[in-house]
Amino acid sequence: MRVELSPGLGFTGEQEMLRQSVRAVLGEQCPLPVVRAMEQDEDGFPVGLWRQIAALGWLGMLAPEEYGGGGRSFLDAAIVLDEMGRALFPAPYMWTVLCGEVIASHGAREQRARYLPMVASGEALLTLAWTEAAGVWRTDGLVTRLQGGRVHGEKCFVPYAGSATHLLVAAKDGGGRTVVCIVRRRQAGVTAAPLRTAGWDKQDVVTLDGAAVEEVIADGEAALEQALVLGTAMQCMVMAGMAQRVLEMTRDYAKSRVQFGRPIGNFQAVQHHLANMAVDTDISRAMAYQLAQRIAEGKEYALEASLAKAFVAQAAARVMDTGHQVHGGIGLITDHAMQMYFLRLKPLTNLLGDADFHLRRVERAMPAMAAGAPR
Amino acid sequence: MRVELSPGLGFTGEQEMLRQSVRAVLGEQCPLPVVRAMEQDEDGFPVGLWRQIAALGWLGMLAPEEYGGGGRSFLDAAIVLDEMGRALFPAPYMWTVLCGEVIASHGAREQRARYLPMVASGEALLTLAWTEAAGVWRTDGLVTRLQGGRVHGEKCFVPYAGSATHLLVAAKDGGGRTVVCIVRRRQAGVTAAPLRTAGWDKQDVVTLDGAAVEEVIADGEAALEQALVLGTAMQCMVMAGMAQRVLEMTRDYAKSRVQFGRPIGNFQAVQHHLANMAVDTDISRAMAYQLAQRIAEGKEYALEASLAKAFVAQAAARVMDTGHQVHGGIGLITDHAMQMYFLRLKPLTNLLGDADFHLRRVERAMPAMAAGAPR
Amino acid sequence: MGYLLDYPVAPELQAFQEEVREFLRAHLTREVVEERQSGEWGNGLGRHGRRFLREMGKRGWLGLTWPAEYGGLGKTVMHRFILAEEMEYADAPQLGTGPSIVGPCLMLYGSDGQKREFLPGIARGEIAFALGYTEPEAGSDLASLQLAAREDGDEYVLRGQKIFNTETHVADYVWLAARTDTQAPKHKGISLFIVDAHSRGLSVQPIYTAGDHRTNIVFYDDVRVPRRNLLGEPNKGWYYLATALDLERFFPVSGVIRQLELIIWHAKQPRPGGGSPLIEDALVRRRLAELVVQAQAVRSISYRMAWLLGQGSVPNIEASILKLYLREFAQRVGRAGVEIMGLYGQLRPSSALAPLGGEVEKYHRASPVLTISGGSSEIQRNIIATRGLELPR
Amino acid sequence: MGYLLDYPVAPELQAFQEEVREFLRAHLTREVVEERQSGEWGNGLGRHGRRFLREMGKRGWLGLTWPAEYGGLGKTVMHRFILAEEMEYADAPQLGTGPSIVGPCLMLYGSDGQKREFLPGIARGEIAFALGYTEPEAGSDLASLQLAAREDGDEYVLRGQKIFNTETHVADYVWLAARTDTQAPKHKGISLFIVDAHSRGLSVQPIYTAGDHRTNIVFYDDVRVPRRNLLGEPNKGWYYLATALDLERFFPVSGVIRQLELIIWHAKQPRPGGGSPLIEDALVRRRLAELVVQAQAVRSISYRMAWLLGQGSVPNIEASILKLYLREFAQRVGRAGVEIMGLYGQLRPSSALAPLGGEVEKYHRASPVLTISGGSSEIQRNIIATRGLELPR
Repeated sequence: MRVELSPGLGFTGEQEMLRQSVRAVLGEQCPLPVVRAMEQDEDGFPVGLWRQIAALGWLGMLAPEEYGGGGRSFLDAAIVLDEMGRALFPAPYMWTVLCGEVIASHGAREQRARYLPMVASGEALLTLAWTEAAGVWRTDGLVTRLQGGRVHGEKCFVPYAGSATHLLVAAKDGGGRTVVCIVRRRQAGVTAAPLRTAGWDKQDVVTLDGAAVEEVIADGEAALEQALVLGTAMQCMVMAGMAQRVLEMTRDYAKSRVQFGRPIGNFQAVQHHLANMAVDTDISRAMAYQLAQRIAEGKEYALEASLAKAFVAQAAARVMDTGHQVHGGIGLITDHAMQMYFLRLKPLTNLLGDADFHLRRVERAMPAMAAGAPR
Repeated sequence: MRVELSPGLGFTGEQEMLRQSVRAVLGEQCPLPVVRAMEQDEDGFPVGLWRQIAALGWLGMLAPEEYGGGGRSFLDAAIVLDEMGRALFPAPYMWTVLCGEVIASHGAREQRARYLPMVASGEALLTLAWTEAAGVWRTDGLVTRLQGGRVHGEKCFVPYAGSATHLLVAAKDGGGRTVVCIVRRRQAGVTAAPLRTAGWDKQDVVTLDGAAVEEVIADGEAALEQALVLGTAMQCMVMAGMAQRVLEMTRDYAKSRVQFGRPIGNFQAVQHHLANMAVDTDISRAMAYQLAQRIAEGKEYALEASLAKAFVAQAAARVMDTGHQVHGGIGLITDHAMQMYFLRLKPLTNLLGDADFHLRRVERAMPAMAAGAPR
Repeated sequence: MGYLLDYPVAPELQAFQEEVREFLRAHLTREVVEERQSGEWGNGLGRHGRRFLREMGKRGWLGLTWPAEYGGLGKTVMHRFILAEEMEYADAPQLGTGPSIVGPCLMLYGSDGQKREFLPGIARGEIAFALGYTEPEAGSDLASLQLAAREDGDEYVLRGQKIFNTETHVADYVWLAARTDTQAPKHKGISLFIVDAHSRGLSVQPIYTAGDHRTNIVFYDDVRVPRRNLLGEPNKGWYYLATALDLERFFPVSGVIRQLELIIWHAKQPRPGGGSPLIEDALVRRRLAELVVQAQAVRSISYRMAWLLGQGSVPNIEASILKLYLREFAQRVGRAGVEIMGLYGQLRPSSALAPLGGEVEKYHRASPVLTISGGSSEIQRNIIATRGLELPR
Repeated sequence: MGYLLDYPVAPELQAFQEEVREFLRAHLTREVVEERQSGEWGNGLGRHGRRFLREMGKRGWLGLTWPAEYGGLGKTVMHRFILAEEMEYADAPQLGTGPSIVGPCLMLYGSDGQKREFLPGIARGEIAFALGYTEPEAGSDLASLQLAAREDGDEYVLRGQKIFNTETHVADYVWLAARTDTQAPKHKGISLFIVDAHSRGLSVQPIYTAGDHRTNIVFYDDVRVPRRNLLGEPNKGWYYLATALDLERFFPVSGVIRQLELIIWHAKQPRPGGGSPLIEDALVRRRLAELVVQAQAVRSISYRMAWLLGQGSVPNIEASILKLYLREFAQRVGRAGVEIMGLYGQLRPSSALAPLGGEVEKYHRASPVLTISGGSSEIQRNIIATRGLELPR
């Protein structure tokens, strides 16, 4: 079958094996009923499986070997994220690896040495506490303050704050400079109140009431910009994986569901719905993987990340809508996979900037495009 | 056949007869080859037919009886415009009647007495010279000046200026007030240079180099606002008629064109294309006619005109696009009716404000909508 | 009703419109609305909803257009249109299956006994019906339903399964479509029955759908129905249900317009964290303006429907156009609402931070159902193309 | 190339890219571009266009990927991709039917005589072919073509009519599909011929299409073709043309990207009458930003095609996806261009006031053809659904 097309780059044999391994592990350990159960779970993620993926090296994949990591290509992480999107893996994998990368890039040597091995071993669950009541991914207007080694403020929409061990907190220091404070989650000055989101994913309001700061990343601007663009690229992979799964699921349903005496996949209207889903999915995958390759090659990719997110977020939403339309009534039952994919897309499209946000970034880059006059 | 649905209001027997009469006259005297021939015609419109429609009372339809008019409902004019859209009638009917209405509403008594009988008799062809180089339908920023009974300036995108007998020129007077000057077209100070438009409709750049002014409508703001909103409503009727004809034409083609061994109208993709065209056309007609009825009832309709234009202009464009898609190659030949309707929609969507312009008017009205808090 | 875009109301109907509004202010209590919004009791068959419907019944509004002999008021279609729009706008319980489907059907095809037994109770709001059409294998292709009704003396014995029968757990009776002839072509073997919802052998399994609405899988395990509860002649059920559908085609549009009003209201408020109102953003403003245009479009074809019904027409193509456009429009409204709210747009009604109490989030979450149930968008397009434009099937 | 969004070019190919650009600067004169844009001479078979193509032939670029024995350079697919993108971006004449279709087909299925007779001439740009496929009754359903080729001794006699055969009036030969077996199933009775465009009995009637492109109705009135001009075996034409199509799937995307660049450039300029640049309008800016995103999308799948071809794959589903998305994208670009220009967007190239010399107006005017010719959007969706997703036909 040709449902999954090449994104236009080559994978090594090792990478193909990695994909198979991730798909097998998640398929076995984390079928959709587990995902559903995690919605109301106290830990909020499958703890045993977390240890297992740490042991498999997925958590430390990107970190340098000197800190217990695998030092592998970003394309490897992209494959893992793609598969996690496909499986709706309900755990802060993306956030932990993302925060690890931020520490790796912008943390001091001792900060890297302190946290990266904990990330790789699965001991640390990191998350990003950036947005506040205004709900924007910007550093101007941050209210949270770092004063005397303690941090004060309220953070909204913090993913997995309930289960995280450490928060990377965007704050302003006494001089008004943006910093990222690394804060241990379990301490007196930190409380997390869960938000009830459409996707039943884990997001919290985190109150920092003089919480002790373990470490400070001084160049907060650069660190947060990296978190934004790298996280955006990671989200694109996850969303592409989700879209791919929904396409396959819908295709299979259309082949088996009989109405008016034939499989609905035989009706041209349904065929064209599915063709449109295939186009959106395929382009999303191609853009996400080509972006991942660009990152792996060490090239500049901030604009490309915004271009990809603006496309993929909107395309994946169309895939969900059309998938629903083809499934009809059955897809609307809350336990049906369609519902789960549909709702779990929302945190991905929303966190780290929605399509509107990234289009604004594209707009800011536009004056430099088409700089020359026509012939 | 059910292609043409009721717009949700009742027509009198007289109005039904009017529609049949307009359809018959235009069908006989103005088939598409005549429309096509007019593109390169020196007069720019079928002069004989113009006299005939004057004799039939269509030109004076709306004017009060004391000025030689018919004093009929706006709904009657709406029917004529609908049918003219359907036939692509290539003459300044809409502009002449519109300018007549502006004079009827805002002209002094002697101005009404001077021009309205000429409109009704077909002697006068009026048009609106409003926009200038900036290409906007606003009165701030008008450069054209009325000084000592003469007018100076340059007007762009003036419909049918080549064949008009009189221009209604938007200008500022010495005191900076907006006025509308009635200017005889054939005089030394007026030159018209045709623009080459996609629709091969007639639009000109008019240079007013101290042209003598016959009459001045003092309240230019009100007169131009009426020209805008009433003209917009008239355009909606014309566009609805065009869309209706393209829907019927495309339906007929889909029933007769055979590919892959069956009429293409048997393919669900084509059926759904046509269903979408039918929805757009039907709603356009319903909105346009309900707006016409509102006008006929003497109610306020400025916002409704903008709502209708924003919808109809976009819907009719979709109808043209989809009509092209169903027709395939044959519709792309420049002499084919599809091409003519497709291209002639442009002046209608553009003149007197495009969808963007009317959406801005809707936006300005929005603060007053949903004024109250939710329960 | 309605700050946004009023529908035209003839002068002689304004008093009735005001009467309806008055009634809603008095009887549409918070309990009624909350019960309905909870999604647990169908469209209004909880304790409070039923009381509300009985109040309507007292005024004769459940049989507003019915002749007096059946407990109706004999009012015009335009009255009915106004009632429907006002109730929908206020988020009141819907009239439901009894007044909308069962009543009109019984008046046309019911026996005298059935009319006597059910019509007055329906008109008073004392007897509530659930719809029993859809089956797991018969969704869009309703005519392929399989639930068997086997004759056995003076009774029929029902065996099979229904799904998405939303109110069966709270209704008094089910208006059931079943197969009485398994040999005939599929449209010709269907009959309609009135089934006591508390019959022995009838069991209900809850399922929840997008928007947290409860609906049911219903099992019929040798449920016995007396022959007198068969509507008209056996095997003519398809014809009956099609005509009934054509009779009462009210698709009020004021519910989605209310959502749009809520969103516009929200967009005018200051934002959390002190930002300027959303409506000052040119892109938000334009998106909302486009929706206002579409609201006007939907108003036009909704008003047209009422006008045609008032003329005595059976506007089925027009109904398909309205359903198709209205429902896709409603999806666009829901999507726009949650998208312009950004991160806040994902918060459920149970979240204290949710804008507008999470109503728009829920509306959006539930909106995929719109273009699926009651004839999917694809089915509507098929109807428009083949019945409306007469394209070859 | 390309201020907007560059495609990735491997280091070893940069010299070639630069060479192509150099060539275009030197040889793509105003006369060549204007001749091509006039639409009178097909895609580049006027006097200037032919000279330009011969210059390309001198460099071996018309047979860039062909083996040396056929006059080719044996370069990689990525070279071919770069050449196609650069030429399209510069609005140069297209390589045309000879190098893209006839050449590859002859190499696979042609006789030694045919190869000798035509390949070197094609590679040198001395022999130009027109495509002769479409007929009035065979558009999307090409296999139902009817133009008859009757055997008569050592010749075939052609009788029938073609339409939309764009370059027949300026080409040297026609690459013609004709029916050689009227009894066989429709795909199995077609053969391909090389027909001298100046044959007796072949006559051409011009028609003009959207965008003022000249194309032709071509009448074959007992045109005689020697048997040696039949490709391969008789009645296998459908197979030949399908494989040839799979071999050279280059759909350069830089033409539409150039349009988008023009529009963005225009949006940055001061407006007539002294208004601020269009791009300062938030709505215009957003609309263009959305198109930039789509341009990046189209780049991704275009690059992917080249990459797959370079791997030796035959990416036909991927080609359908690219065609479908690219062409609908191009329509959006054209529409956005004329719409943001407002009243000025309707001015034709012949109008002195037309922004960008009317190029965008013409692009938009011609754009309906995009989703129709060469396999309509509907056909592409059918292919994706049935061949790609294996849905039941």
